[in-house]
Amino acid sequence: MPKSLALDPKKMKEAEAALRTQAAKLLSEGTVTVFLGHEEGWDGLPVPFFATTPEEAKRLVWNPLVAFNLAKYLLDRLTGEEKVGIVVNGCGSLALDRLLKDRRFPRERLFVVGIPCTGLLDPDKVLALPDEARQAALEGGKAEPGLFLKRCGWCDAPNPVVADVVLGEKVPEEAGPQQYPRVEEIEKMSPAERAAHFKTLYEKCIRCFACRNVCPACSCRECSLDQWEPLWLGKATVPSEQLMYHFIRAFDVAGRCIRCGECERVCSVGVPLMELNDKLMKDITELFGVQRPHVPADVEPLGQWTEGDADLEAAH
Amino acid sequence: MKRVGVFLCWCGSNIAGTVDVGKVAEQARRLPGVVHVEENKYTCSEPGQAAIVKAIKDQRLDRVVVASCSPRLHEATFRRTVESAGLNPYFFEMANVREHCSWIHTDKETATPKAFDLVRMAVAKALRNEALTRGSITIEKRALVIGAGIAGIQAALDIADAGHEVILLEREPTIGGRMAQLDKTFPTLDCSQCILTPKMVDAAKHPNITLYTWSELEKVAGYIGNFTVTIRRKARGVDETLCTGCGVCQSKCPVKVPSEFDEGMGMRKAIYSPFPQAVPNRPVMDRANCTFFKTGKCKICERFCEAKAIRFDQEDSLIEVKVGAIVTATGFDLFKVEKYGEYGYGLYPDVINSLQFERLVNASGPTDGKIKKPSDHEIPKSVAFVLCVGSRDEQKGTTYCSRACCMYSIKHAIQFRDKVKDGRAYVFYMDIRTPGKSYEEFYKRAAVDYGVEFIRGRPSKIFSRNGKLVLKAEDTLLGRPIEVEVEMVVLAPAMLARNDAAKIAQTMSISYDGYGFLNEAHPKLRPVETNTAGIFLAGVCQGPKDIPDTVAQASAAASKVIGLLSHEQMATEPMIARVSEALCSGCLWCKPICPYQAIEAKTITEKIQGKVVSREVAAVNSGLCQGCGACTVACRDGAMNISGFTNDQLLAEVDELLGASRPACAAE
Amino acid sequence: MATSQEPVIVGFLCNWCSYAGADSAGTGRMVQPTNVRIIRVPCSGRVNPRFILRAFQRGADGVLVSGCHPNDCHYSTGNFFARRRLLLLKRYLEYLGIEPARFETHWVSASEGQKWAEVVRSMAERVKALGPSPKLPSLL
Amino acid sequence: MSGQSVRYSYYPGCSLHSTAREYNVSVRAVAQAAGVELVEVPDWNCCGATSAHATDPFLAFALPARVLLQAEESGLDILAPCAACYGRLMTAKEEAHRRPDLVARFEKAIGRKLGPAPRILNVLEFLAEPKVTETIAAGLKRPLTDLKVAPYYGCLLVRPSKVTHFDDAERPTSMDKILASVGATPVDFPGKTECCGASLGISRVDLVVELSGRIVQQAKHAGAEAIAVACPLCQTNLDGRQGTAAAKLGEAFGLPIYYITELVALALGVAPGRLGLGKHLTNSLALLRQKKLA
Repeated sequence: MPKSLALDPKKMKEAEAALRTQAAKLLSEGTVTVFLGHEEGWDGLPVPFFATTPEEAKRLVWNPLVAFNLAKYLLDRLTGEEKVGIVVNGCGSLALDRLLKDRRFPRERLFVVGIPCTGLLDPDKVLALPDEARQAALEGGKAEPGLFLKRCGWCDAPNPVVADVVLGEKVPEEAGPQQYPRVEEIEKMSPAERAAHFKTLYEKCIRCFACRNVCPACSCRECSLDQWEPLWLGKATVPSEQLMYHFIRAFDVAGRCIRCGECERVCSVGVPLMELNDKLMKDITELFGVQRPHVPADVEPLGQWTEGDADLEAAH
Repeated sequence: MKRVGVFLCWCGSNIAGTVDVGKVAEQARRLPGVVHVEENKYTCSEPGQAAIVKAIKDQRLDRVVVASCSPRLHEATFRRTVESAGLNPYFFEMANVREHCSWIHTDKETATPKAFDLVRMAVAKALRNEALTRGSITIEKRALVIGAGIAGIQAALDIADAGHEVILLEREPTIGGRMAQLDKTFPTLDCSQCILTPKMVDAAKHPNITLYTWSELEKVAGYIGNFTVTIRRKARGVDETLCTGCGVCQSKCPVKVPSEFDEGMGMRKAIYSPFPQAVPNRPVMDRANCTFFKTGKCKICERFCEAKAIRFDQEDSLIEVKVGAIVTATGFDLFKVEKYGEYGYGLYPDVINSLQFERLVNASGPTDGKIKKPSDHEIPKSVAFVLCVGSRDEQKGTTYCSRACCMYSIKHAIQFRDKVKDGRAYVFYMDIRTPGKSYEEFYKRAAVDYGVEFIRGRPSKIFSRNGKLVLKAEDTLLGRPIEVEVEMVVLAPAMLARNDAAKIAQTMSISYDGYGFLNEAHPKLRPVETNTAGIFLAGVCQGPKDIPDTVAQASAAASKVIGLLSHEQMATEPMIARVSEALCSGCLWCKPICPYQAIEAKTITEKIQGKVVSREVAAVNSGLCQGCGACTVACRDGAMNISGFTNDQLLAEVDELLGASRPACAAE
Repeated sequence: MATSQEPVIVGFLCNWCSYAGADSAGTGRMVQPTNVRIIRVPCSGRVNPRFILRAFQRGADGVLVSGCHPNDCHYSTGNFFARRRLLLLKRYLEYLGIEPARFETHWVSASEGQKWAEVVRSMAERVKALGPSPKLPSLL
Repeated sequence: MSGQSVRYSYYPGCSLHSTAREYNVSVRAVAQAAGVELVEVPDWNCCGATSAHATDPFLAFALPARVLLQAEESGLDILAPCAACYGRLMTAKEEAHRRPDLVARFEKAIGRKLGPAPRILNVLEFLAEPKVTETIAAGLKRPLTDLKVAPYYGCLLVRPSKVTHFDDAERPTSMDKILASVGATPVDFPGKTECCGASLGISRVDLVVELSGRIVQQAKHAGAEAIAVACPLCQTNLDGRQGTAAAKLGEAFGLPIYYITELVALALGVAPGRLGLGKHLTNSLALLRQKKLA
């Protein structure tokens, strides 16, 4: 960690072609009635796309900017009998697996097309580049490490963990312990400094709930934080409530977060939300010995115990 | 708008001495929702309860808060009071201002505001109390008794005599347990076999009792009134229906191994019945020692069996039974006295433990009741009995007193003196404990009539000198070191919980203490119940005790079972988990957390945009759920709640205490 | 705010062991500081970490969870689940800037009145020494 | 451990440099025979088994703690042949976990941080180390056949067991096994772990004589021809008090008291003359000659 990040636009083009063929085949043979992927949006960035005919399948794209997590769109298709096709790379498959482990979509209604991944670029950063540099990155594969998505830096699952068919060759995996440098920095602060740190960064929150919407671990029918009785969260837009929202949400996804970092990426005001999720993942590893806390498990870490768990009483 | 009545108890001066009740009353009047506040000297008294009933009627109260003692003491009382006034009993709430306030504080200045805090928290909770109804379940009129020692046999007979079916489970080849190993019982010196074996026969012949020996508990599912129990019937190697119990197979079997029943003081065969009076009188095959299983040759037993009952190919089988109640009577193990290296057990053959002595002194034992030294089969002229080997010893054993050892060791000393007229018996003790009817007299008789020599001191070492065993100790009454030379030493081991007690407890979801003894629901007031409804305890599995106490407890457990089985239906506590199906996403992470397997997936159908769709949600089995609430925390949807301890109620207490305002709609 | 000026510690106590233990301390007249307010819950496993976050948000100076000793849970495993959740929560709270002494978990059995009194005394002392909570409400 | 170049940190303590010099010689002789290098702890100090440990709790910790600190740098397991030294070092190691206050005070006084303590071995553990047992198993030059020896453990090797975690405090057998491995016949006797009285060596000589005398008496009655020990104080008492004890108990003994390492060294072929057996007060050579071992 971090693994060697390398873009290979040529390979991605091949994968794109294979994806279109695969999706068209699935649709024409009736294996699926809809195929969930990306198409090119008005500004050149990929946007989610539901292909329903072999014709439409030709619009599917696969390029270094397909950062968007498609799995959550499955929730829109929950009711019904139709079979859905979906394309995922490594982290996309973790998100999908999260939903499957949370029993939020039946596996038997899915056809999963997997594509091994060598890294994706952060669309915002790519868009901000001068034209020449952008072209060099997207077409020539020349991208600084800083241009990649943050999650690529700690990714240890580049190959899809859930897939019915895999297009392209497997990418070598470099598993190793997850690192949490940001968390370690914050841990070094005094309690007062930490309180101030979180206040300053988190009170900016405008509660747009983009983080919740994008999060594959947040899939409740109705978020309990939106409920009136009990009123877990006050409506006042004051720092205390903004902080509580994030503090509660992070603890709710503790043990189920897949470390995709989408919450942080989509935040409209730049709150570094992974500081909370990472802390909980780090502690789950330290306290309960879960080596890859971001990989969905059959029993979540907080849904089990061992006699050997640390003696909480002695922790004082 | 809800109408809350608050009743403040003085408890004489118990509360009023430390809390300014008048001031609390004055403040309570201003709490939202409170329409009536009343003080009473003793709210739990007849006039106190009458005042509540009157106020409910006069003031049209729909919520009642009593601030008095602990709800563990009087919650049930006041719920009945409230119910008698026509209100749902679960509209009642209690503030504990005695145990948690007036009794632990001394300063009125600080205790009074705290008492008010507790009252307003209770009011805030009461405003959110809901009407709850007790459920009812059908009772399977059959009981399971686990373990067929004297406790299990007694319980089984009592239940069976009351007309209910009983399944009596025993993992050994025979019923009888520890008591069958004993020779005589204190303080009457009744012959143990003479009083036990008739009961064993009764149990085997009773039309209401089904006996499963050589069988173990595999799984327990279900709940009070409706347990489903899986029993493993271990392969006996003998067809029980064909076998006549003639015993030829055992006499012909060429293999000899130390007998467990005789505690290694005698031998048995590889196909064997532990003792002649075994019930059922059917042998078992010990495959680990059987020549055929080891070498593929032998089968002598099969050749000689006229009934053709030998089955080398028999396999374990599982059977499932439905019962309404379970009595656990799994007994005890003995402390391994080898742990006291200084006593030389295992090194000196004539250092034995008390149960081995029982076998030696037993007329049907390996020496026909003659007390003989294992080393040379001579009759010892002097024996020392050492008490508390493993008991009351934090360093090496257990902290507790094993209760029966003083008495049985005195009995042993008497038996020895009786059989060896010119012998000397010494008892080394820390304290002699004789709390039982005629026990102290028995002890006196030992000293006065039988000349047993009691030495107050725990031996520090036992060693061999000139062919004798020397006990080195301090005589703490004389205050000087002594050495006593004897020919045999009997160590009285501590009684321990079964080494697999924890596993048994986990199989049944009952709790156990640090030693592995199974926990009763209340040490004084619910001594034979466990915290899992429908499961009862009898005998030493709950804690060390002697035979009279064991039998008493067994009959007590039986009476609880009989009481339970005498009903067709039973009421269930309503403070259990419930699911809001509208909110439940069906993730079922609550399921693995439930200790009672009370949560299952359930498919519901609902109409969405005119289309009927189905989806899975969590469903709580109200018969299984005990209301612990662990599932509520696993539920991120907020769909799971515990009636009586809802998220809303508990948050209301927090918020009320810490003074944050809540939106009107939540409190009405 | 709570009525008294003293620091307020919210106690979540399981009905079977610790609440009964606190009762035993009362029956034994074991004098304790007045800082703790007890909320009765069926089991320590019922304590949602959200309750604890909420208490700190609304100005608690300390939170104390107490349940049956491991292996002694009335519901057999509730306290084991609680132990995991609260171990994680304890570190999390500390990370968020809440001093570790403000959140404690103890195992107190029904017979351990003496232990309960000692838990209250020592925790009250520690929380008093810390002064008022830097708590979330100061951000209000 | 075995397979690597085997080195141990070596803490002789005061006795092995003075009254028990022959113990030092035999430990080193065994080590040499086994190809084990002993590296003496640099600038070591008293272990505190003097009155220090009974009179000043801080000093009781600080003295052995400094020895551990001095040994730390080498990163080697530490061998302490004197049972009293061993007991003090083990106690300090245990207290370092339990008493952060003592550690803090110690570190302040010394100006250095106390690291994790190394593994501490007594002589019986050392003799059971792979390299030594391999050497014994590879062939004894002079097996102690027919020599009946009573192993005497004394108190400090096995007690308090929660500190030493060594063998069974009431019925230890580790020395028995070592004796058997070098061909001798171990003689079980009741005095194995009795007190030799060393702590009263100055103040109550009468008691020491009785206590030590009884141990020798019990060994003799059990059929032993000699006693093996693993502690300089035990050796001094059992060896030196025999004469007075004989008078008091009305029985002559003449039981040689060997350090266990002396017997092992003999069996490994070290010449008796090299071992300084002549330093013992009770004749230690006559028995060996009689058995044709010297």
